[in-house]
Amino acid sequence: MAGREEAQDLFAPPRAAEDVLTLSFDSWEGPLDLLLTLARGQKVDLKQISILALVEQYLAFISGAKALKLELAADYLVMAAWLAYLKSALLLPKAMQEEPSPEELALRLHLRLQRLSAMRDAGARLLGRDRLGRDVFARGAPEGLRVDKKALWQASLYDLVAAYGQVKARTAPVVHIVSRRPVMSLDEAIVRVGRLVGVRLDWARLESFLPDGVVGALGRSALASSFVAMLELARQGRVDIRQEGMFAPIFLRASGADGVEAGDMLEEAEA
Amino acid sequence: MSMDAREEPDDLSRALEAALFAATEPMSIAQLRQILGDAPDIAGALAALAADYAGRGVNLVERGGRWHFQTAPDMAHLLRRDRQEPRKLSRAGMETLAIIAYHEPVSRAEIEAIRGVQVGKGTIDVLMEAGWVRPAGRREVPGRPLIYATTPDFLTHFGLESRRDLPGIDDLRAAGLLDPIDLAIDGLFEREEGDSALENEGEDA
Amino acid sequence: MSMDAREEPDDLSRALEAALFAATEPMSIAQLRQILGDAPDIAGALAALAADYAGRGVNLVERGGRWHFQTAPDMAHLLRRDRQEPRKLSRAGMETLAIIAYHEPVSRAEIEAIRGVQVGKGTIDVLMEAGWVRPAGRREVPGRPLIYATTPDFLTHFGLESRRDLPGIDDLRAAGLLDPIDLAIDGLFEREEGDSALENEGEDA
Repeated sequence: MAGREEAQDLFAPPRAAEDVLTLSFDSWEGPLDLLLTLARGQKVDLKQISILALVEQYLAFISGAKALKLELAADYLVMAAWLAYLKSALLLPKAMQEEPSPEELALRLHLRLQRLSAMRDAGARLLGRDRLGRDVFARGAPEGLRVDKKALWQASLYDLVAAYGQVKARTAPVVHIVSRRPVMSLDEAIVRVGRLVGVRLDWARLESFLPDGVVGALGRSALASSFVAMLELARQGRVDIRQEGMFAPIFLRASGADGVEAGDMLEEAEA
Repeated sequence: MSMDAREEPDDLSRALEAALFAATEPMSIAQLRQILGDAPDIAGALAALAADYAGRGVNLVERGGRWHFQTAPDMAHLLRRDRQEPRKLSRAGMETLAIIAYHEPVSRAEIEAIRGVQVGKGTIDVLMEAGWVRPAGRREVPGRPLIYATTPDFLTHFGLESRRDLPGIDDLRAAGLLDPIDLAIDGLFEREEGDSALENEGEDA
Repeated sequence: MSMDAREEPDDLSRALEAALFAATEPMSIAQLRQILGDAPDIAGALAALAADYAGRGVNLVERGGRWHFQTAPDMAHLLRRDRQEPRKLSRAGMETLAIIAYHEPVSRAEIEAIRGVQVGKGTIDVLMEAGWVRPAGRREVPGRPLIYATTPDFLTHFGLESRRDLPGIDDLRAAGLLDPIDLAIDGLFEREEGDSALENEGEDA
């Protein structure tokens, strides 16, 4: 087989011919897999393999692989470096060993190999079972079970009556009647402010033009209407308006009543 | 008890059983022979197997020279069954039912007039499926529309002795179910409506 | 018996037989109860039925709490012939499936730790596509990795009554090969301190 010869070329035999692994890197699922293959080559129970021998085998194998595809081999080289470290640590006298001890590291490697091996065997045993659709078969043409769902309609008397109430409420003829609210109309206000301002000589507060005793909604309406009436009268040139500042009281008087206006202007100039 | 004491099946009958069970369509004896090889008496073994299964929940039957397993006919009710699922009536369904109950017999056009909304065909169908509404003849007007009324099941389901037990307009209002739109309306119409309802009730009783 | 007088004593077994033959999927006892109604002892009847079919060409088996009929394993040679072999699993797929099944639930990182190599994207996908593996939530550790477990279909396909039937799982567990590696090492060191277990093991074999 051509592939076999090629592989032998790639991995020049490091030792006796019968030990040679004649597979390319593509054949392994990573360095652990390669280690496991080598370990199984020791032909003893995995529990009893010699880690030291395994390390040497692995390192010899890697060094024998002359033409490593680097991107593929990186993992293998990392493992080789680690194994080389492990080997030197194992050979050191006990007193010079560091934590974790090389024995523990070896044990870890041991366990990892055992676990991978166990899972590989388990997978093979699993796939070898009597599998449905390969070895045993389900019914070829089952009739199938059919459940026809039937609605069980539910409603309470309350739902029924409430629904009728809603229909009635919705379809009853709707008549909107807006109740009369107490207001003072603008026309009223214009007449009233215009009349009152005529009989007063000096500045007077807007509020003093409202009818006596109006409070609440009517009071607000009267104030608003009187305010607009004042603006309208000012526009017609019938009243003058004065306010000292924002939100300050507003004063008004009949237009051109006397000279107070000039005095005001004088005050402002002095200020 | 004869069923439990079935004889140990021989290899041919086991093979037939497996082949027919796994087959996706009924099998002729020729087809079975292809699978089983040259068995001496496939026809005889099939007959024996069919007899063996005769009293069971699954039977081996021959149809036009081809054999297959099928579930026993008297088990059909198990394999295809109705399951009742509780479902709430939609609002349209509820309103339509209420209108039929209060005004029966009514035509669909009348229901729509009262609801102020169109009534889909499905709505009345659902009420009939539920068993609460039935067609109650036709109205003798142009077009002869179907008219609908409630059923005895309707009364049973809603716990009513008769339709008279349905709360009247006044009861609805007292319960706040008329959902007043504007208090002013009540003020204007309360007395008038109340009077007429009282009169009607008096006449009914 | 508490059963209805009209019914034959074996009606439950016939009904189970019919339902399981007709079903397209393995059925749990809960599902069977939905079909059969409140039968007194479905579990017992299933066991009896399974015993009744034990020697036949078709067997009743339980897989992960679900029951189905299937052909007897020794009939495989007759039935396999014109059927497509299910897609062959790669070695990576096989190992990954075994790791998930024996360690479930496991994260991808844990699978990679055992295999010593990255798990290709397609590997778990293929197992999920086959319906044997499902995501089973996330592990509450930094990164919240997805964890994977097997499905009921996995048990059905591989003919396992439950995960306890996984080949050799008890031995593997006893040997500590299913523990996280740190735990396993702690265990070994404890033993070693006691009686230098490693050497003894070597001598034993």
